[in-house]
Amino acid sequence: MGTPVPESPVLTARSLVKDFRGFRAVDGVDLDVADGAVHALVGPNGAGKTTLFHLLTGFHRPTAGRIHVGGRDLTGKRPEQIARHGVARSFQITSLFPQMTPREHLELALQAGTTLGWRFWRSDRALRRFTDRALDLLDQVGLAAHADEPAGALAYGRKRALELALALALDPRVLLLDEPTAGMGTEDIDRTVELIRRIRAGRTVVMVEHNMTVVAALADRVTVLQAGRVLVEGPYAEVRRDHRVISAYLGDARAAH
Amino acid sequence: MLHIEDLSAWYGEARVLTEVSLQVAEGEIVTLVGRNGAGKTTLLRSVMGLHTTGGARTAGTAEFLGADLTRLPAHRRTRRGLGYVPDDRGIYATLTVEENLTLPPAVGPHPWPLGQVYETFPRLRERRRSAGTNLSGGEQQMLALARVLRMGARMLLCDEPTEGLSPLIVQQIGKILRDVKDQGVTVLLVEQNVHFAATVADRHYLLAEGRIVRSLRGDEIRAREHELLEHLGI
Amino acid sequence: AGGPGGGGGKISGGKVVLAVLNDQSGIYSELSGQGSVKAVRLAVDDYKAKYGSKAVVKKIDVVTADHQNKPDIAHSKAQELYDRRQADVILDVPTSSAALAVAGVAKARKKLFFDVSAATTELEGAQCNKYTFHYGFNSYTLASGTGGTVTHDGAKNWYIVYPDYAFGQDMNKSFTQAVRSAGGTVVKSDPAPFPNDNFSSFLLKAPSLTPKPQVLGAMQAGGDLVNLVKQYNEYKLRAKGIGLAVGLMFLTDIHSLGPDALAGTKFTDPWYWNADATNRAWADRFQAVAGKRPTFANAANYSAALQYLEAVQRAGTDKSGAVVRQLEGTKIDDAFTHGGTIRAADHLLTHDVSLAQVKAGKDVTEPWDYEKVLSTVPAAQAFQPPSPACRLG
Amino acid sequence: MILSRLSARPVPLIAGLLIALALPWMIYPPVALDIACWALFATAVDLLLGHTGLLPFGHAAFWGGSAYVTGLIALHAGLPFPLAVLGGAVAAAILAVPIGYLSARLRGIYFAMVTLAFAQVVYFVANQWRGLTGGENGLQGIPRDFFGIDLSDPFFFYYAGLPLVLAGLFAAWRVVRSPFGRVLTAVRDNPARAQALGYPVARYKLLAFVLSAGLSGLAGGLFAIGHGFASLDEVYWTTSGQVVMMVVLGGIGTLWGGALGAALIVELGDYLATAGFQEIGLVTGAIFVITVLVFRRGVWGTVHHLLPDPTRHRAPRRSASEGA
Amino acid sequence: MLQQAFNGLVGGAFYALLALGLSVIFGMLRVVNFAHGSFYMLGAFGAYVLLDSFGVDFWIALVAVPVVLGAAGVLVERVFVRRLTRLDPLYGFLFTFGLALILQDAVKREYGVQSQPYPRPSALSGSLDLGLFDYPTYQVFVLALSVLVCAATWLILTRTRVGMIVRAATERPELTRALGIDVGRWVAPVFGFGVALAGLAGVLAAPMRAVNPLMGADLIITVFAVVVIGGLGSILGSVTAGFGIGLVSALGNLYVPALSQTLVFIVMAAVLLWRPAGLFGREEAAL
Ligand SMILES: Nc1ncnc2c1ncn2[C@@H]1O[C@H](COP(=O)(O)OP(=O)(O)OP(=O)(O)O)[C@@H](O)[C@H]1O
Ligand SMILES: Nc1ncnc2c1ncn2[C@@H]1O[C@H](COP(=O)(O)OP(=O)(O)OP(=O)(O)O)[C@@H](O)[C@H]1O
Ligand SMILES: [Mg+2]
Ligand SMILES: [Mg+2]
Repeated sequence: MGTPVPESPVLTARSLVKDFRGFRAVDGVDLDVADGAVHALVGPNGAGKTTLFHLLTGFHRPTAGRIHVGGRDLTGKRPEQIARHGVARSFQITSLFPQMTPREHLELALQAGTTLGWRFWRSDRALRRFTDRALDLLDQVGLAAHADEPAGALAYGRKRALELALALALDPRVLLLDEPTAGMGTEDIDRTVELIRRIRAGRTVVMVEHNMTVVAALADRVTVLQAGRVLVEGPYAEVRRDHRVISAYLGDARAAH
Repeated sequence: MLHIEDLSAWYGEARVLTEVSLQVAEGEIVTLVGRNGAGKTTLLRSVMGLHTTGGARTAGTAEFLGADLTRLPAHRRTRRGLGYVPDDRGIYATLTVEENLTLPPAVGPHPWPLGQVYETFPRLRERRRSAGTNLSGGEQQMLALARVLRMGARMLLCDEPTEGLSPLIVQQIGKILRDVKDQGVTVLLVEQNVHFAATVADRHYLLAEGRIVRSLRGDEIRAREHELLEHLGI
Repeated sequence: AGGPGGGGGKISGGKVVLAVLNDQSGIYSELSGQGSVKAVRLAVDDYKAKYGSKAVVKKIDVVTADHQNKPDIAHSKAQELYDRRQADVILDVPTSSAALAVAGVAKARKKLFFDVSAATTELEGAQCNKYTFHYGFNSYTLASGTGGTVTHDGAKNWYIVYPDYAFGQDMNKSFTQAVRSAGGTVVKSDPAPFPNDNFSSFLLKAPSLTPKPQVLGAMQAGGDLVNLVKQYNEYKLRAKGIGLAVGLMFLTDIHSLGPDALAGTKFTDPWYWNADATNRAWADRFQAVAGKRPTFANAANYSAALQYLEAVQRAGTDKSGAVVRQLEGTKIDDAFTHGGTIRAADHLLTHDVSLAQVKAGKDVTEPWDYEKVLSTVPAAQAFQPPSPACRLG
Repeated sequence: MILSRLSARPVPLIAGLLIALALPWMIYPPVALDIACWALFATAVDLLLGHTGLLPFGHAAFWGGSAYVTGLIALHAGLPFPLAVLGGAVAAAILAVPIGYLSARLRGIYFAMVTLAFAQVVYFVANQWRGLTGGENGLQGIPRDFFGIDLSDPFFFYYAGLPLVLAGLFAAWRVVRSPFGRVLTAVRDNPARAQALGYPVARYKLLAFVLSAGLSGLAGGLFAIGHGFASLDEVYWTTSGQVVMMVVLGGIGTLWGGALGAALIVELGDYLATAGFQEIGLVTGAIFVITVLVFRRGVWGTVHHLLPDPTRHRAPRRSASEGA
Repeated sequence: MLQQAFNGLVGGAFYALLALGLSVIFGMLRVVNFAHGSFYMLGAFGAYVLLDSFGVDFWIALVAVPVVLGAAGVLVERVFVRRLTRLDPLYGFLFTFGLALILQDAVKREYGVQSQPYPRPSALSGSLDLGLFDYPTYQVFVLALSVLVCAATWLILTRTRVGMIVRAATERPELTRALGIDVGRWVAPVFGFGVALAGLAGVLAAPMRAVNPLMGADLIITVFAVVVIGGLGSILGSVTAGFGIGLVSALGNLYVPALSQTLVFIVMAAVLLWRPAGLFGREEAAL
């Protein structure tokens, strides 16, 4: 694609392909995400954004192509191995442990970086070493007051916040967010944008988002996918004027968010 | 056409709707706006006769085309011409896309033929042999809407049909809703996207904490956006 | 259950407890089961009637338990019968694995055990012990009775199909030996899975073997046997000149398959109710209490219980050692056996058995009258000589 | 630390210990030993069913496999019985590695059916390998060596075996309340999420499977010593079904519920058999069906639910599966 | 050899009929019916009791018994299974496990475990010349009938709306009602139909196999392996795997008798490693 490769890509994908029983959902995608950038992934429904996320995080195995993070080849690695290499993700559909409290969620996430999880002979009090950090993270996303309620009982917006906190707890170099504002009201959206702004410091964020206001507010670069291929890549201001993007995705800008 | 009087709904002890009354006239598009947890979904489910299981109950009346719905089971309500698009899209994993479309019976005077559905949503034609839930989030949303259109329902109850859809498709859905309206279909729409609501709807009800707090005409919503946002906000 | 009892003086706990441990719900429940419990009660009545006030034992209880043909259940039930229910002797115990398990308990508890309906020769072989008696038949009996006699009578070529587990392998070995020593050959012997409901592979193969077998020797029991025979008939092997001899078959099997399915089949029966007048007289008594004709197991249990009580009477006590001494070498004459002997060397009851043939349905003149006794197999031929492996401790 | 944690709930703990100690005074000692063995077995199964979200329908392979190995060790090596039992438990754990490797990647009903099938393979092997296992005759006459002390009386043997059972139960409790146990809960409730956090879900399931198999082996080995006997029944699928019934009856995910379920079913079976009622399946089946239909929390879970307990959410029930 | 293969197909006919019923029920209700073997056993006993106590012959039993069992299945679904549909499918499995225990022991209590006799219907008692070899008429009949039944079932479930509706009703009962379909009308009949298939297999087995309360218990485990191989819930898969496994075990019986019983499980393990959803199964959604 005509766009120049950013200077120090932390995450690169080369010619990624994913087939589902003869259906090609991702079709030769090249992606370079610059270190420290917020990179938005947009595109029509079914363009392959979520599938690309699944590939990058190991939930699907690519049919072809390679994935590198920080110079390491992570192609074909399992999700947990990728997570350990500093790639964390949130889910498009909220995905939590309904019976655990937010504090327990974070303790679990923090523990993931250690071998403590295998110590079946230790008391679970050993997890207390993570409590301070957990509460700290909850505070960051505004959940401090709800640290000990079962997650299943949290309101939707708070669940999304917890999703974010979980991803943060892994202290990832690269954070992948799948539609972080889907299903949120205006005010929650604003709050989430604020939150992402705060947490982007020191890390790279890749997000799928249909809400152009959010993209405009956050993204340094935008990649537009269509039918499994990269249509356009560039800064938001450029991309939104691209006639191909307008006809394939944005349409008549009046109705856009 | 739809006439709701003093509708209240509970989840166990928790009352989530309090004496809601509203009317939708034939051929109208009415939106229901309100922030997360206001009770929008519950209202639609109550009208569909789905707010019945596991401690859920309702009080009050709902009339559709002059007939009392209160005692009818869900499938009989549908047969009278109500079409429902649930907030979780309700796509069947065990059915293919095409089966998802052909499953429900026709319930109204103008069911869409399959060809028209595929013309309007070419994506669905391409994916018609896949399992329903293998579709992308947005494609599932289309499928859910296409399904009730195929039934030819006289009135659509749509719960956030634009969530997760690309701007282009959102516009397309707006157009579809206006088109079906021209064919005489009535729509009750739950929507968080105020801009979208403004472009399609004739009237709006603002729901907050289980009560109707405002009723606005179509264009008023933009003019009074600030005031509204306050309601939606806090 | 130690210490001097009340009325009996030398009788532990003041009473003798006979325990029938057998299958009361499984495949052998018809063969023995509750019927044998009733038979044992008949023995108690006979003992009381015979000795009256001179009886050493005044009070006799008959208790019973179900071992479901499972060795582990048999094991714990045996313990329970000896310990908790103060049994002095355990009777019956079909199924070899269960019988061996109970023999182990009998040895440990130093209490008597009469096994009636298990076929294993281990009971009087390597696993024999001072307190265990084998009473009825064993796989050797079946082999020399059926295998030996049938071969002798002219059917020289055998095709054996046996269930692939210890009993079946044991039977295969004994039959092969018996057929050989009677001058026949085993053309082939095939293990079949156990349990199994499809024998068609074997049945189809039979006519094409060379030399063509004249007899199909089926070592299956219970449900497997029923399946095999049904399929044997379906493939019309009898019409193709292949007769059927069954290793282990009981009156109840004939009853459940119907005599026509089995007509002409030869097998060994340790005792048949309608073989002679003595047997028939006892069978009538049994029918009066049980409502049906007795199997060999019913009669053998009767006999074992009776002989045990007689031995207690002679010993004047129910102390195990003394009773065993009375039993060893005893000659027996009762409804079950005429002139049988309990061998002192290995505690095996040796007696004459019959080679029987299943009657065709039209020849069955009264209920349960399914067998025609072809010949008597004398005790010396029906039972193996004492095994050197047996050391009664 | 462990002790202080245990003593956080001293009353039930002491009550449980007292019951365990008093059991052979109250009921026929061999039955008491059966209860103890099955209780440990059920607890081990609950480790998977209740705490990892896997329904194992083939645990007879481990219980019975260990019974055989224990029996062989005791018969041929002449070791004191606790060592033989430990040997059996280790063997069961080793056997669980390939089986777990193949089945832990599956979920839900598939896992249940596949473990059932593998257990059948173990059953057939035990049946065929007669030279070692004695085929359907079983392993007879397994001794109870214990440094020359005579333990032939089941009453005394109960007390000799009890420490093994208690150690096993403690181990199960330890596993559930460990950092590892936390991960298992996460794996149970949302495996995809756990994976995204960096946990290798399949390997966690595998370790849980192996631990559960090892504890089942401990129980099965002791059972074999207790009966002096190991038979094909121990590896038969009905045994797998029986232990699952105990767990469900006692309460899935309650840890101690399984022990209660075991006690109820063993004692009921003994009672019915003594009363001459043979079709035990009729009664246990009915009780089980009622439990599944109307009180899925099981006995322990129901009692627990009625008594308020501040630490409740620590031992979550499968409400994930009870919800819509 | 050819004859052996034929033989395997006859054995496979039973696997196929049972696997088909199991799959229909699983496909539609997500319940793995552990009691399926018991219904098979009840089918055989039904035929036996009809003949023994009422003198009703095979041909009538062949129709009457499946119908009665199907009705019983409808009842079981209405009264019990329905309560479990919203829960984890494991509860359905557990429930039917308990049911199997009850049915098996109830029959045991009534009739004992002794095998009961059942004669072949006289019209089918001869043997047929199949050109290459003679074969018992009854076996040919069993094979033909089961192929017919399997084909008919497949057609009904894939070529009509019935299959679709019931799958939908099973997955999302509430929504399906909201789409105008009366769910209650469909689910129970399907369960009943699956049970009727088991009953039919049972009646067919009566003249060929030992009729006793335990006849279903061991068979069902093998049938489980068959459906796993074919793909749980896949109609085509279970029928194909049924006949296939019949063949494999007939030949296994012949060449490697020591392995013959483990063979089906070994095949199953291999298939699972290669295709976890079975040969014809649809992958359940990955996430
Ligand atoms: N497991 C699967 N099997 C078959 N097809 C699939 C599968 N997962 C996704 N697809 C198909 O791949 C295409 C891309 O899907 P994906 O979920 O990546 O889209 P998306 O860009 O995230 O869309 P949306 O914005 O609507 O969420 C879609 O057409 C979808 O139907
Ligand atoms: N199953 C349930 N049990 C108990 N409370 C519930 C349940 N479902 C919803 N509620 C509560 O009922 C209230 C109304 O919920 P409802 O889903 O109708 O809101 P909504 O307006 O549709 O919100 P959203 O915009 O998030 O979809 C909320 O407070 C919610 O927490
Ligand atoms: Mg997506
Ligand atoms: Mg809603």
